[in-house]
Amino acid sequence: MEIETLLPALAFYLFAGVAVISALMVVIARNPVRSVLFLIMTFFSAAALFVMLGAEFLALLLIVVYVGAVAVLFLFVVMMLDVDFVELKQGFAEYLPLGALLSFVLAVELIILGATFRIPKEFVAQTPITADVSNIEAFGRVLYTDYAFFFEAAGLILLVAMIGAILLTLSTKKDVKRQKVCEQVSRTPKDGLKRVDVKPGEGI
Amino acid sequence: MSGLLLDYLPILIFTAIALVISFAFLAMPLIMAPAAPDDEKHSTYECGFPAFDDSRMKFDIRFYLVAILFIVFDLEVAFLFPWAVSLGEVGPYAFWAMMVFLGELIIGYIYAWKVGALEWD
Amino acid sequence: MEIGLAHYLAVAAILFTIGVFGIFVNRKNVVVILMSVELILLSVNINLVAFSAHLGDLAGQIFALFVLTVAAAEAAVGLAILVVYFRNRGDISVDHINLMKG
Amino acid sequence: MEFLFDTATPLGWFIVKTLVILAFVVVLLVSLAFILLADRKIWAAVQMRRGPNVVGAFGLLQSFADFLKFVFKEAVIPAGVDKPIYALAPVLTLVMAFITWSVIPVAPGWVIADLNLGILYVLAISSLGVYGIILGGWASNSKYAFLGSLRSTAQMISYEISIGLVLITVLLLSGSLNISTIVEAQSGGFWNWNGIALSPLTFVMFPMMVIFFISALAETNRPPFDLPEAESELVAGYQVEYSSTFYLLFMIGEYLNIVLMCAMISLLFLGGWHAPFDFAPFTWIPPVLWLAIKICFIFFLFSMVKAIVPRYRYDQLMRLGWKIFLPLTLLAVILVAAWVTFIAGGA
Amino acid sequence: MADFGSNMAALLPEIILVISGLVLLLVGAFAGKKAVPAINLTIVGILLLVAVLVLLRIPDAALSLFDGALRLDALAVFGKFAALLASALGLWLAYGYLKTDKRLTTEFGVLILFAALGMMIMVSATDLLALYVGIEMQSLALYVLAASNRDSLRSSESGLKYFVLGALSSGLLLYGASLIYGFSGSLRFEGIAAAIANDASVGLVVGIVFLLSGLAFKISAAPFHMWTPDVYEGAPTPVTAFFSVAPKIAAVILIARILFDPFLQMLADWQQVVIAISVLSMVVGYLGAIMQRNIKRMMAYSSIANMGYALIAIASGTAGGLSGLLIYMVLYAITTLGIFACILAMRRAEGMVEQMDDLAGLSRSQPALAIGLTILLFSVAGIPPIAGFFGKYFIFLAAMQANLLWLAIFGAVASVIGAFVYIRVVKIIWFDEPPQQDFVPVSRVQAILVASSATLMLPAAIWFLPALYEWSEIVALSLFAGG
Repeated sequence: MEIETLLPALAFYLFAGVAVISALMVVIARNPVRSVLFLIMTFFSAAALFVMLGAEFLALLLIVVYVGAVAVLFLFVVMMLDVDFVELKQGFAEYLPLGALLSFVLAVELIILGATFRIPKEFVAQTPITADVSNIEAFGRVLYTDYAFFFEAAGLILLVAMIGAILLTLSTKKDVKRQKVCEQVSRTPKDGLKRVDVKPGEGI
Repeated sequence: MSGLLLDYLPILIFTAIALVISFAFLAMPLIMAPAAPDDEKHSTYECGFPAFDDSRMKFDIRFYLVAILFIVFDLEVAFLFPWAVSLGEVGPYAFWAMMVFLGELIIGYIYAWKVGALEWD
Repeated sequence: MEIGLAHYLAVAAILFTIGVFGIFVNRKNVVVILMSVELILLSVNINLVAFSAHLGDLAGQIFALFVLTVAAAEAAVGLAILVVYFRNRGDISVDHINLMKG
Repeated sequence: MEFLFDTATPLGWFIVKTLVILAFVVVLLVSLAFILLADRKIWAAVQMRRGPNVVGAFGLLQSFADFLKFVFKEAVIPAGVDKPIYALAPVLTLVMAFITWSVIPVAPGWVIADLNLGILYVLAISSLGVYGIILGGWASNSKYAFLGSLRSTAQMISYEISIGLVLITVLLLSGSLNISTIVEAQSGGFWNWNGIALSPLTFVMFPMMVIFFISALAETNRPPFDLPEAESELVAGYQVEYSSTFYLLFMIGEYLNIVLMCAMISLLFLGGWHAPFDFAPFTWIPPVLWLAIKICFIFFLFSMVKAIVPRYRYDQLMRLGWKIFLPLTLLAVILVAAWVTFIAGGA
Repeated sequence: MADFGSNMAALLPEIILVISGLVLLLVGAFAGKKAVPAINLTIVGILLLVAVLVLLRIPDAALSLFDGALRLDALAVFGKFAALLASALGLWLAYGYLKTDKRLTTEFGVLILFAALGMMIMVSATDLLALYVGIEMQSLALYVLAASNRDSLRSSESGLKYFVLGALSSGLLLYGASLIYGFSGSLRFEGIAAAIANDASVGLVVGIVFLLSGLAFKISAAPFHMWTPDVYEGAPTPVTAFFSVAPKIAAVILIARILFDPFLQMLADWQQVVIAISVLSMVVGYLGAIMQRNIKRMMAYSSIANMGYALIAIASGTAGGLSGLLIYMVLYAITTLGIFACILAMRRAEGMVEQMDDLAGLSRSQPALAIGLTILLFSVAGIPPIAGFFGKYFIFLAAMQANLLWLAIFGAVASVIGAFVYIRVVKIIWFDEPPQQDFVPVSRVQAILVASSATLMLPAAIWFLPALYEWSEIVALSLFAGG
């Protein structure tokens, strides 16, 4: 009972198991909302696996970006649809056996492939991981210098995504009266108030 | 690796404890409290008249737009974290690299503002 | 029971397969298809991180970082398209299409 | 017997950790009871009422009485709800609220999990708070609940960006994501505290502290940003269908988050457990008390805002988040970064 | 960072593209509706200008940027030029078309501009990360473009389908990339090449196969062609014209680069896969095309078949194959653009003509257009002496030199059968009974495009083939000298 070996093993099997099972539930759950929840569980356990691999920053990033942002959008979408979930599952059963068989074969092959791994001969790390700097600092040291090009390109991709999303989903309503703060603030008694001399007996 | 794992293990324990506590709370009234169900009590809240239709209706498309813009800016923030901690070592080059990156997104932001994607009505 | 690279690759492989499987069997439900794609990308990230940890080379993790962010942007655009499509037609099943043959 | 508590052995380590966490949870919950009371008392005082004053001296035991009341109420689960998710939502809220605390140091070394990415962890977990709300709203199968949860989700994610950017400014100054390190960097008197330091940077950091405070209000659905549960329009928003301890979990979670935000402000901007002057008699007060004092002060501000400021309209709320806070915080990030690179860094 | 300046200098075209894109986006946002046509024309101008700029700065020696992330060699120059030109013409076509029914937006042009930028990265990528970034930048813009007509169900549906396919293909591609990275230990092509030279482990084979299938999706080759016809049919026609040319050039060059540069040593491993895909594409493409009554769907299937021919060239794995591929892609691009210009030009009073049978009587009301379309269709069909024939000829030649005689023969036979598809359309145009109402006159843009592309196909204009041939030789050798 040596914790240095037992603990990682236990943790790995726990999280790997959760990841695989909930991933399976994602694709076979009847109700899309459940699917999203299982997807979130998968992300969590994957994050745990990242931690065990020493990729602390990516683990938290996975939670921030995917669980915190993308999955919310997924929830929005599936909550919007009010479809009959059973009807969505039509054809599920008929594809199931073949799909399961093929997937099983594919999975086995890929697993065997993974077992054949050996470190390539005369391998030199492009950006070696050093023990003295923390994970996130290691990122910071190379990401904005050696990988600056990709970094800027990623920025452009985000920009394209923003443009696209706005182009697709933006619909400005015409007949809404929006609050114009600066007008409200800049308004003075002079242009708000009008003094009229009302003669008795006659209105304005 | 195990060291990192040990850092996070207490969180796992904490989660377990928190789960136990919350489920204990949920269980309490089911055990101790009286249960006298009736239709009125179990009908969902509506002021006066019963609900016309299923409450899970379509909702304003702007909610999606907000969520999508949030994703974009969240990613921007994500890229800022390693930069913030390592700016001391890497210095001006990284600073300017980030300024270009932010510039791209600020232009996107101005565009979004201008076309009215940030309006809520 | 030492946990090595092969274990992580196996998890990634299974997730990848589940993703493909999900796309194959859920042809009617686009949202689930998109989630399956997310699963595939997740498996890619596990692969990359596992390799990078095993090789002691950060490049893999940086690749994973870019995959994470770019794929998130991609998902955002995809869901935007999905929302537009959904607003044009009543629900989100793919081969409900009478206009075009799939 | 004592081998059970020998942290060298895995078992002992586990037991000790568990006991520590349990103690922490108990302390947290008990102090929460009194904070709740304080909230109501302050609110009442502003409105010239007495507030709760029956149960125990000055109503000190009010919260405990309320707790019993919750426990002995019937748990009404409306027909047509999605039961598992309906039950999951409050649990999720509470669990998330709890485990965020595990990286918050209350005194030097007094922290459950001393992550070196603490801040990012807080950001990550607190961003999951939306799930409790949106799931609760959806599962309740009620228009009010659903609308409330949607609003609250949109509101929380809008303000999360500015919170993240404010955090970045703090990171730029401290160069670390470990909260203890950030606090230690502010030692030696209040003129070193990030929020009110004696340096030109304060002209940036003090506004950042204010923005963080306001965003925290929005993030925790506190008044004046309590649209999700706006009594007058949405009855109780996503909580409308919840009763008994199901509701209680939501409430505890909400208040845990509020106090957490107070703690974050004190730790990041107000020097955490450091005394304003690092000499006697101030140093006689133990660090943990200093932190508690600061937290209470911030919470006092929270309640005053609740009592004084009228509720925002939704479009105003969104404008504040997207059109004012976002650009301001972004500008602040650039300024602080420039300072760090070219002036402090001396590059 | 020492080579920062030189990198920037070498990336000048890209930088110009980015800056003008950002500026024009803001201009469009501020200037509002009235400036939209001007902005789009400006973007066309900029794309052409940058294309020329790329051509002017052919490096005498291939230089690698960002320590091996990008490579600026003759192939990259060729690809960038072709992609930019195709994007410019595509946008010009769209401009002429969308302006008439008021659906033109600033974003449209800007997105095409960024898609072009993504293609420029793709064709010069020598790093798995650069490859992915380029592909995503291009695809993201294309998804939006496909759905850009957001009030039309067909458009948004085709956008959705295109997205699902694209996302899936990215997934496969990335899985392959991750395997390649792990088993070779490097993201850079030269690193991968070195690893293969040391020992070509099975992991690399599986990796390249996944990568290939991902890329096959991008060029919509069978069996990864599902929904391509729907996307072609549903997307706004000018967008379809753009889809069927520029992205395919970029993707094909990308495939050529990755297969010929690091993975040439594993020719035996991937050749079979490529051959299988190409044969299947030709079969599926032509069989599908015969079934169709809708022109856009027919063009979709025909493009699938054409990609089959491109893959023959790649399968040969020789410099000759590469040069044949380049010639073929150029001719394919010109022809396809011309044909889509025709499709756009053929509108009756009540709107677009998309069904073949409606083409009847084109020869009477619009003889010039009919002639142009006929020439172009003959060219796709590969009927000598029209230029399209030579494109296929060089490919078959390369295949034979690579001892793939049977593949060459198969291709030839397939194209003979496939010719029927196009000839049927020609028959409808010339010999079928015209309906009552006539076609509306052709707009200037379309007229120019049709005329120029058709004349380029004519035997009279064959003069440009030798030049093209020499150029392609140089390009091909540049890669093989480097790789």
